[in-house]
Amino acid sequence: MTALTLRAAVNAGLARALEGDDKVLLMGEDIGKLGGVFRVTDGLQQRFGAQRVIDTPLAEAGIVGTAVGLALRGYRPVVEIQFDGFVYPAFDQIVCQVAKLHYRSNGRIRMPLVLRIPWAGGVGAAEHHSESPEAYFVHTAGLRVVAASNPQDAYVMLRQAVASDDPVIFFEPKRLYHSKGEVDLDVDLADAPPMHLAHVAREGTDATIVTYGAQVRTALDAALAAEDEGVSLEVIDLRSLSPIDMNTVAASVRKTGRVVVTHEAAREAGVGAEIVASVTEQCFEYLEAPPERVTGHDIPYPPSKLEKHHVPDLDRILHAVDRVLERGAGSEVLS
Amino acid sequence: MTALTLRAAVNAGLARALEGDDKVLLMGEDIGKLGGVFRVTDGLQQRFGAQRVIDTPLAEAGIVGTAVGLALRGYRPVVEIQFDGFVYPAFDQIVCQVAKLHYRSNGRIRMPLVLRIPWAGGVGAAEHHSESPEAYFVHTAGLRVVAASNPQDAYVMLRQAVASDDPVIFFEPKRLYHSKGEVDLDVDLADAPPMHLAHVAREGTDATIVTYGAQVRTALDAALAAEDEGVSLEVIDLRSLSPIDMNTVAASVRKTGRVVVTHEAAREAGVGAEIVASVTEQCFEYLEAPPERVTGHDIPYPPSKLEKHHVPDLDRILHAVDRVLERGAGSEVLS
Amino acid sequence: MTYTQTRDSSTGRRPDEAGPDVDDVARVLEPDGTRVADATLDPWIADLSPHELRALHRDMALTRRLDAEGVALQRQGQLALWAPCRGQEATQVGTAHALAPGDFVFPSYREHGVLLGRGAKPADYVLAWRGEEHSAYDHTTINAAPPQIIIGAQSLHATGWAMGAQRDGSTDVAVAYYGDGATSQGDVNEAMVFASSFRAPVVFVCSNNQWAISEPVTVQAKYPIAGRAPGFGIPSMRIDGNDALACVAAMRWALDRARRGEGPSFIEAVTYRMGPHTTSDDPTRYRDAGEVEAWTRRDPIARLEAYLRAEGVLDDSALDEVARAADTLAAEVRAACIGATTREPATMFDHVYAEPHAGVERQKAEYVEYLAGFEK
Amino acid sequence: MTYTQTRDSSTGRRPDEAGPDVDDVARVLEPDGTRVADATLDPWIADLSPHELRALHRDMALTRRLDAEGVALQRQGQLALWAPCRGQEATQVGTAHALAPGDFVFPSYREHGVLLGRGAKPADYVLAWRGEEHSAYDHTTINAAPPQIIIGAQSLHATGWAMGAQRDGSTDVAVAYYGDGATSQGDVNEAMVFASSFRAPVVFVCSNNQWAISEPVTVQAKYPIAGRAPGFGIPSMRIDGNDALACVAAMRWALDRARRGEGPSFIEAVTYRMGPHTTSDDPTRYRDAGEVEAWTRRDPIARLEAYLRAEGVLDDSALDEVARAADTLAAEVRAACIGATTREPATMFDHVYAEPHAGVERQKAEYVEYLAGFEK
Ligand SMILES: Cc1ncc(C[n+]2csc(CCOP(=O)(O)OP(=O)(O)O)c2C)c(N)n1
Ligand SMILES: Cc1ncc(C[n+]2csc(CCOP(=O)(O)OP(=O)(O)O)c2C)c(N)n1
Ligand SMILES: [Mg+2]
Ligand SMILES: [Mg+2]
Repeated sequence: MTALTLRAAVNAGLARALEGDDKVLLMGEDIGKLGGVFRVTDGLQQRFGAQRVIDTPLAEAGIVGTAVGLALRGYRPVVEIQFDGFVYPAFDQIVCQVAKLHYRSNGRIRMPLVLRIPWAGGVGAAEHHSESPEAYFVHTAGLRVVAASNPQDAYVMLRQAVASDDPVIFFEPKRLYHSKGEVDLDVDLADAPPMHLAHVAREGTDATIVTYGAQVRTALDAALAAEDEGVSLEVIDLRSLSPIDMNTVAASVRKTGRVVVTHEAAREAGVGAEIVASVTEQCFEYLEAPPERVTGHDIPYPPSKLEKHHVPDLDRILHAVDRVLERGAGSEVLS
Repeated sequence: MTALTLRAAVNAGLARALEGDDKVLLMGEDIGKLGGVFRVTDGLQQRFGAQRVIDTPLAEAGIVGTAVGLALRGYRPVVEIQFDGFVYPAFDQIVCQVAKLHYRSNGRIRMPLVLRIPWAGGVGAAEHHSESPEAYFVHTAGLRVVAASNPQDAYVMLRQAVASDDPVIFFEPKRLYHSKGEVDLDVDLADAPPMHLAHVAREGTDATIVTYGAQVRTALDAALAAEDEGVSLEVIDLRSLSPIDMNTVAASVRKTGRVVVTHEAAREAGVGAEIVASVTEQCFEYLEAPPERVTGHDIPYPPSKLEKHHVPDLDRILHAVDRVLERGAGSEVLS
Repeated sequence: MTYTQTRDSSTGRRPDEAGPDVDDVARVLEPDGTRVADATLDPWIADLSPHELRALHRDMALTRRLDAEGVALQRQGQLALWAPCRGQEATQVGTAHALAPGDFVFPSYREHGVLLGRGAKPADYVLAWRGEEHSAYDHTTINAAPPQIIIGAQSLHATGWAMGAQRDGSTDVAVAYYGDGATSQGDVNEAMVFASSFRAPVVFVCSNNQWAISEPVTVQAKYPIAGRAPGFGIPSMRIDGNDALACVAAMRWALDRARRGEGPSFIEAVTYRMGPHTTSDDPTRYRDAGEVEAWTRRDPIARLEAYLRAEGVLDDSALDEVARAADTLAAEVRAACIGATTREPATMFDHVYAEPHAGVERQKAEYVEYLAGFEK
Repeated sequence: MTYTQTRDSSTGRRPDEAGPDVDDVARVLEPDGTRVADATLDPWIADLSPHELRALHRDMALTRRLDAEGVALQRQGQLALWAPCRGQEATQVGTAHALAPGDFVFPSYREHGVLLGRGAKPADYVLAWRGEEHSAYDHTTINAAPPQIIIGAQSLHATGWAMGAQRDGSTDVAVAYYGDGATSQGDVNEAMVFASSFRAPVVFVCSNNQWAISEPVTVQAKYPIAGRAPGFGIPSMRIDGNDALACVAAMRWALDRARRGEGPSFIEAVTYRMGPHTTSDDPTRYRDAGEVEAWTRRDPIARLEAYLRAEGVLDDSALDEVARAADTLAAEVRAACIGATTREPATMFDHVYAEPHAGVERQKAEYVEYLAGFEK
């Protein structure tokens, strides 16, 4: 095991993927000499050459569209979208081509393409640099969507994503890029938990918090705070948003009877809506209180000085926990 | 009152809008001489001239992006996207500009822009011509999203959308273009129900069906069939998908205690997920059975010969009604 | 340093609202079939044998017959839709004839003659238009991507494929086919940027058939479309797209550049869509009969036929044989169409993903069970 | 008809991997400030008065000082980020000086000198970079759209605005500012298509500062960017973007065309980003000190200063006055920045919609109530 930041873990995963298969290519803006604006691809062009680590022209549709063509020729392109908010120019290529070519061709064409997206807010960035677009992709059949919440997952899931014959949207939480964790670089992918399974990040009995990405950290912090108040929270890190591992979620909710879903993206028709709907459909008789969603508001991402009021924090999560626990005014976890 | 097809109703609404305000412009591919591939703009270029009914180059980002500029100059552009599946090239302009310029400018810039989208399937069309992309827009703060289900609404809501100072995504169900209904062309917009309110299309007591667009027709057919079996279904036509009029939905569910949501779009993180989640949150104690979603499958829209298995029909809705009514094998509405 | 507007190089005239002159093109066959010299094109077709010339003519005739059958099948309710290519046979077949087997084409929905040139089977032309499949054929057997409906998207796929071929050290070339309307799309321009930046072995073939549904080409471009590519560093030719020999020649020029590592080329083939946009379209709403009539006199098949007859390469009996072959193909296509059976509904859940996906599998199982309920 | 690759018109040389020659530009001031003749540019600046020349110089000096203050404020933690424009003052201020009040600019994030030219107030430069607002200023008071972050998107907005101005029968012109990197985006190319098709009164100003973050311009274009527009029917000029007089002249040429109904024009201003891409960037990772050093000798302000001194238009005392004015502006900007207060959190729910929206109102009420809970 090695202690690595999430950023270094992705870098290591990319290096391993490039080493392991000549067909793996990296593409993106500024990923070469600069190593990407987050330095995630640091050193890779130097090591693997400009034919495999490709600085592309500044055009996201172009990057994804040419990646589709490369995949058709047998390559496995790993694309970096520089920031979450710059994925939209490529939306047509993603939704109409990346997601549908396998289906369109009755399975004859494979799209082993990974789109890495530095993702979400909380880092004091300018407009368009803190977006949480995951629901768009979750709603799009044909795509797999995953979100890493720690260095080990980032390393393993990145390698699994590259190995997958399906297109994978791979979200990397920006505000965890610098956070460290132990990573087993020699992990056998076959032994690692498959990318589509959720992970019970913490066991608990009173209520379930379902989340993903950087919010896993916040939820774990909330669970720690709740513990002091004698409340036992189970925290589920979804890891995969398409498919969603409802078995793990439902098993937890059947146990706790109460659920809070939290994410940074807008609430309306977000991933949280799907979780609440599925939980209700599958665990109806077990629910002891209405589920709660703690999400970004239904507003454009605000100016960064206000973002702490937008990205759900520990307090807002605990507030919702209070509600699902139907605790009276005198006994808030929050207090 | 005049009997008009939905298509003719939109045409009449556009004509009225063009007459009433010099700043209203129509833009799109083939909307001029041809009158659009669905003939929705038939005769309008001839009547209002090529400066106001503009055949644009074949580029959706270009159409929406120039419409943004026209709005900045004080115009009120009404854009036709030729088919649902061709809105994606404009996605970046819609999500990053149309939806956010009012917010970005602290309310100083207004975006009174309407995007008309011939929408959804069931018409035997080729790939990309039967998409239901509404959830993407519902999840995007800053946009209003409405869907017409009948000629009267199409006429009134189109005019309301043009009059609105907010951007409106206006969905026109293709498979109802030829269906007729009575339209009051002289309606006073101030008296008409505002665009953001849902409509109880049929009252009932046993269960609530929540839907929108062409599925309203299917739901009403289902309600009629259920009536024969002694089951009384309430049908809610949402009309507006952003905002969603949850007051009307919740009032109905509190009355019936059971709810089926149906739409053509994919299920995962779709509008139905939002409705089920919101209903659960707001009507938890009233729910007598888990809500049901009857939606398009989580697959790309299939080849048209198979579409009848994808677009939810009367039978699939009644099947779900059976489930929410917890009716045993012997007593299906469906039988 | 000032750049001025593109001028029609042969006449010095500045194109105006009427649009670029359709006769300002490179050609070697006049509309009446007279062979004329063109220094740029001639070297590329000097070696065409009578056998090759007959094959070219034959494929064009087959394309026309196939296209007529498509229209007929649609009229008879056997197809949901058809996009006729009548008038564009020289562009489609001529360029396809220049290809090597390892080259890969990225066609739009209208390129029936390109598919024919690539060796498509009868069913390949019709199953998608019938609504049975999104894409009928196996892309690996005819080295053609599924026909693209999203206007212009395939230009980027071709460019990416070419970047792959380049990395493989092969001499395979990618070819993107699209229309005049498509040139307005961002994707098509981004493809030129990428192709130029990476010197990708890709050929862009723009079939300028004068119309994008009801919009004349002047809505997209008041100047020759071929004038755009050079600004991106991509040499281009504007050719008579109804002159099959010019099409072969231009394509060979472009393919040769690509194979020699010189990068992308652009071909604007000036042609005409004789029929409606699709069988759902009514072109009388937006264009004059006179215009169509004028283009009849530039017919690509009649032109090649006149030339080949004059050269003694084609005679009545050969033409009869071609007509029979065309009828046979049409009959096969018809049979493949009418004989098609619709897949089991449950198959619509297949191939959403290449690897197991719990969500789709559950929905499939539920739907199969649901359907079984009706059989009880 | 064959189109060949864009050649450097002055030298006949075919650009290669090294990229287009930065000296192959139209200019009237040599790097050392010597005035040279240019038949195309000269007529447009013949009437520039000493007063106007001093104003031009002054605004460039102010821009540089303002930019330095932005960097300093960021280093001191007062701004989250800053995108320096050092080296690009001539392009920004020169083009802005040519504008009429009714013209409307669509800037990118780096165009501080354009905003200055439009009459921005001190706070206008910094509140967005501080994270207080997405866009600080009122677009109607300085006739400038909010700075655009989505690369190239504003090119379409400018084109649409110009279509509106055209419909109003006014002579107002829209100006889109973007970088060399932006020219690869679909939007920027679609804007050329629309502008050409509708003959919209819009000017595209591409500040080719040689870099898009770490990517040299050759990743986007191996040939002069100004060579692209003509293919779309848009005349263009490639000018020395560090020559303020050339910038005024080219912009006047373009604006005049637009006002006379001749439609769009394109200006490639060849300049250099002397600083990092933003304060977060470390350019030593990707470019040589030698390159930066070489561009120092082409400095736009020193150049104009040398010329104006030689002409007797500017002397030491005038320069002192400019320096004082610059310091005053910097102090005002600093004060506006440091004095900024962050809005009430509840205001983040405002202006999502222009008309009442139940969903947002409910969320606002809930959040206000939630916050109030902490105050108990
Ligand atoms: C992105 C997108 N927008 C719109 C359409 C609808 N559409 C289909 S064909 C067509 C015209 C295409 O014209 P052109 O590129 O000239 O090709 P042609 O049909 O003439 O062969 C249009 C607008 C589409 N298929 N895709
Ligand atoms: C659509 C989009 N993609 C990527 C980015 C990230 N980005 C910000 S600035 C920049 C480089 C822009 O280069 P250029 O157009 O030359 O302008 P310059 O910064 O040099 O002024 C990039 C890639 C963005 N803002 N928007
Ligand atoms: Mg065409
Ligand atoms: Mg630049």
